Amino acid sequence: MKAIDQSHGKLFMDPDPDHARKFFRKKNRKKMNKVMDLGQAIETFVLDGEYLAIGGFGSNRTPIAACHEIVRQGRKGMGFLGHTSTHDMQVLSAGEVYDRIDISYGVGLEARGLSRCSRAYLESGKVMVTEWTNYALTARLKAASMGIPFMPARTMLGTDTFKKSAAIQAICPFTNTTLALVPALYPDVAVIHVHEADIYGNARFKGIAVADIELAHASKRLIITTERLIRHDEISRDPSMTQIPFLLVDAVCEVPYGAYPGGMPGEYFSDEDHLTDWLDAEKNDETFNAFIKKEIFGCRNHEDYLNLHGGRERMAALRAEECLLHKEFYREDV
Amino acid sequence: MKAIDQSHGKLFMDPDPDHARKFFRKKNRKKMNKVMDLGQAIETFVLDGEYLAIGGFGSNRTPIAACHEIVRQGRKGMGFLGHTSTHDMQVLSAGEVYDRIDISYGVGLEARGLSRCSRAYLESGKVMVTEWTNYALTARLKAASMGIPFMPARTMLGTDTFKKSAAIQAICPFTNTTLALVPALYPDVAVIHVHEADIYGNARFKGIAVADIELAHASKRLIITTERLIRHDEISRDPSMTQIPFLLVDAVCEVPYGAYPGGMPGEYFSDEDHLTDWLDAEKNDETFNAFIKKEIFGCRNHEDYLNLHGGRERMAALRAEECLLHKEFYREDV
Amino acid sequence: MKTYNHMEMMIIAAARELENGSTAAVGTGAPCAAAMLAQKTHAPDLIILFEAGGISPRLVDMPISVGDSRTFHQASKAGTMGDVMDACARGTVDYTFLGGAQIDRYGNLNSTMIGRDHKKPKVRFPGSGGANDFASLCWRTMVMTVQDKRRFVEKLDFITTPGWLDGGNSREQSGLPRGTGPYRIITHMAVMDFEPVSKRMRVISLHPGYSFDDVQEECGFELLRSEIILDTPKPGVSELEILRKEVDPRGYLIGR
Amino acid sequence: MKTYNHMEMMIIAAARELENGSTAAVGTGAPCAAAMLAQKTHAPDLIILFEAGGISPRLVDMPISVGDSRTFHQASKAGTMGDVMDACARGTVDYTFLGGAQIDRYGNLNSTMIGRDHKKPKVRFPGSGGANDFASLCWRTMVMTVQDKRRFVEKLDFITTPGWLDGGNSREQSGLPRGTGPYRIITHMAVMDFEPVSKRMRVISLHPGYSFDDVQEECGFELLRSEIILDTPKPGVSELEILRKEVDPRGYLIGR
Repeated sequence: MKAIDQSHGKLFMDPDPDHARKFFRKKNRKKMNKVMDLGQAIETFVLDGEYLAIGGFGSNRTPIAACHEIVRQGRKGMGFLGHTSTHDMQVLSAGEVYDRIDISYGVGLEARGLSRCSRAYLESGKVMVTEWTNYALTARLKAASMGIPFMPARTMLGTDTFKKSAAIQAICPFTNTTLALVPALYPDVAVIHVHEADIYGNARFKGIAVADIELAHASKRLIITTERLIRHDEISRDPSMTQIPFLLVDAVCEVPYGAYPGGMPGEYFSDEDHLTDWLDAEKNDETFNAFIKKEIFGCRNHEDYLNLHGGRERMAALRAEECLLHKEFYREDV
Repeated sequence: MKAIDQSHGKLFMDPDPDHARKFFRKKNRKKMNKVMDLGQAIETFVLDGEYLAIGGFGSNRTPIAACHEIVRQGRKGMGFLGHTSTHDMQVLSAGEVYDRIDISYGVGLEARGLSRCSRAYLESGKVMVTEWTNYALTARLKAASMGIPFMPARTMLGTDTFKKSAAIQAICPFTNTTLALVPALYPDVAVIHVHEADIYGNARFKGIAVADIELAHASKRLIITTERLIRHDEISRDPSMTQIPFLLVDAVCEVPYGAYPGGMPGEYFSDEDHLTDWLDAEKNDETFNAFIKKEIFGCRNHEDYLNLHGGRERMAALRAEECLLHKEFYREDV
Repeated sequence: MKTYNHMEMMIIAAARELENGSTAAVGTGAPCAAAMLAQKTHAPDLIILFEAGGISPRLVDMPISVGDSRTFHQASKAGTMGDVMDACARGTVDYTFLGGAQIDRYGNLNSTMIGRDHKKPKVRFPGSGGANDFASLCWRTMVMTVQDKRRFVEKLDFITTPGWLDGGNSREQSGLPRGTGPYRIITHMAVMDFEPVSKRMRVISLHPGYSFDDVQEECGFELLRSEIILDTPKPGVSELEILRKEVDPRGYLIGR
Repeated sequence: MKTYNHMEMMIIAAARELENGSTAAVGTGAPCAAAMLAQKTHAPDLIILFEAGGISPRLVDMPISVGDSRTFHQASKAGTMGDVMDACARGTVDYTFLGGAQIDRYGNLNSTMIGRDHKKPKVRFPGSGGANDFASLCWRTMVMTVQDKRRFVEKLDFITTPGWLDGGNSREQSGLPRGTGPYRIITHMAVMDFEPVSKRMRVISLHPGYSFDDVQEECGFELLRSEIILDTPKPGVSELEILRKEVDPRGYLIGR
């Protein structure tokens, strides 16, 4: 397979499946109790200089509690997977946690506007940026999850997105189709937030999966944060429902409202007022520093953060907002 | 991408994604009532000379009722996907429905023994055979489902299985890994048996998925046979449970016990006595002809066939067998 | 005096382009509003897909994210990003609706950056997201954007998302799936398509109150004229009513 | 007189090779029995995978198919064939257990056909199924088969599943994942491994009552001898009891 066109973006991670296999051979796959405190999980498995990926999509089912903890613990020099990363990227940019990024979508908070902080950080020249598309990044994770060095795709062709990626163009030997080959991506560590997990790490969630199943399989280490722990026999009673099996998981942390101020399907809607506060605070550096000091460094943990924003009462309101939207879940006659 | 080693097996189906796209562009994707009689579905969508794939795995969740109907209607000259095909292949071989096969596992009925009929048919020289592995066929379907012309794999290398396949060996331009590239496979038609489907074709099943999700996406036409129809609002109430969305589906046929004499997870176990009858009947050509005449051609439909084998009473016993195995589904104290 | 605003005109013109029974991959904002309006008017069987995994939802409320709960509310399937992108790649998605910071005469889009140096951009935008994928893989790409010469530029600072690339048959030669490409550009002034051979943007319909010159004035490159330039029918009473009362009752987009 | 039969010896010898806490991809029949026995004796934390999608089931009864309900009974996940094969490809599966109609000195297996002409074989067997995949992708391949010179042959009619291919470093050169390959061959007479440089099969342990010559007699190629050939400990009372009462109480395999 000969490259007919080469891109110029930096390839941050080694796509060689034999190198990854060496790691996975030694990885502990025991069905053991992996429950720990979020602080401990981040301390143990999220390391300076390594490559981090965050599950969910934008502000949906995104482990924001873990992002705060990563900033709070002062991680630096990480690689980051900006695979439609919105508020999570905003938090990690505030902490200047990463200095290189594979990006498909970042900076923005979708319909809410742009994060001045994320934007300024990428404009500063402090961050090495390699461009991709949402599908290209999904395909890179899929290749890793399948233990192959690349995935062929029909996207990015002809654009500057391709030129600033680390993909290779090649011709299909069966059909002569021109393809973009995207290299496998094995993140060092990923954090994924779910609805339910047992103590071993068997995890399941409701609603769209985005690329979290691929991510769970591709990542060398995996932290699961979960709205609630459930008994293992709940899992084993209906194993068709398990999306992430325990073999992949290194830590299980019970973090209720772990996606707040983002939303969790069927549980609670995003706190749009507080997300607006974030965007507003960024308009002025001084304000924003004070804001981060209060919101992240001023909190010992996610519970503190929730209490800072109305605690149980506010959460109840967000639950109602989500559930009223989904009133058909509860009433048959609509 | 240059082929460094070429196999000698015949490639039966065009892997070109642009040709497949032309078909899919015109395919009717409307959310309309697709319920029809199984006979009508087979007549409309399973055509002489085309390429057929059957869902499930071996004798599990396999649309045997549809296989009988295909034989009963006298389909000939088809291509067939022998992707761990056991009793379904036995039925289709009895009807000499296919004359070319992509095979990973066939002929055998796993621990039950070998089908003399399937075996003799492949030994007769009447069938063109291309070899693959289970994973290679899954990967071929996955490539088609992703609209790419091939999938890289690290299997089949160095063996006669590769030589008699239609794969190509090539070198990865990122890592220099030697890969087997397996071409996309778009079957003309597939039949998949599920637990529940609505009238539009939104379908879901319990237990292992084997390669049915890839198959559903890769196939140009798709017939769903279902243990029971459910209301659409059952689907839309929890869309996380849908495995096959209506867009892919051409026909929905309600066929209770549609996998019989195979099994259906959580519903009924396989009828091992009757499967043994099949294997025994094959030992003598004359006996087998009479057997097929009675079992397939003597029945107007699957209900006749079920009645021939004990009807409701026998089905109740098979339900009990399956459910006693899974008694933990019903009792918490085990 | 006009009884509707720019955004309303744009959303209504866009909605009209969507055929009943077709499939459309959309994002949040105006494209989503157009799809919702189409569903509630002439295209009740329009099938909507969201890139994060929502397949054929019932849209009761405008999503704020292409992955929020509304994007798979009473859907047929809450799937994966791969599911939706694969559907586009297999050729089963007819339309996509995109936006962008800059657009050129061939319908190429920039949503990545302003400036010369990718390492240190003057302005950084979000990047492709799924836009490049959709425009590569769906059959017909439609773009909704305000007619503004700072957006319609001679040369993009960065080609994030492919249109007809360098025009002519350059798109097909690039390896992008055959038969795909930009189809309509919908602004608050006009509807444009692309001349079949050169693939240059051309005006095919003018919205009430705008002339070709008005459009050209707000375009940084030379526009072609279709042989016959139609008058866009002005927003109907019921289109406006449904848009205001059912699609965007809180006025997030149409600002009422 | 022996108080156990061939199949029992084979299953027990195989079970002993499985480390606690490791992962094993198995099929039906003897390999599955060995895995179940290991779980019930020294390896309670052995994680079993079935190629049709069953991940870490609790095996209460012997499956008759690698896809029947028993293969995902109280499992951690009832997944897809892709899930299981991907796990092997990523390097997370330690062991696999295979069988075959023929085996050669390098541990290559034939389960496809007997004869010269692939177009018209003398005898057609099922083919690879997942065997080639498992032997390609899992770290250590183990084979269980009766010691029989019609099975242990000089040259296979068809290489379905890779062992050490032509010996030496030919396997690694083929592109198969580094560090993988045949590990143990377990028959009713002996346990064999492969000499590290030539990759030829060699006897490392003899079951009670058999000599090296007995094994060589039932082998169509020349076997190597390990420097020290161990005596396989004879089946323990509790191994036999668990095998007979809990693993295969109906005697499907052990025929009691």
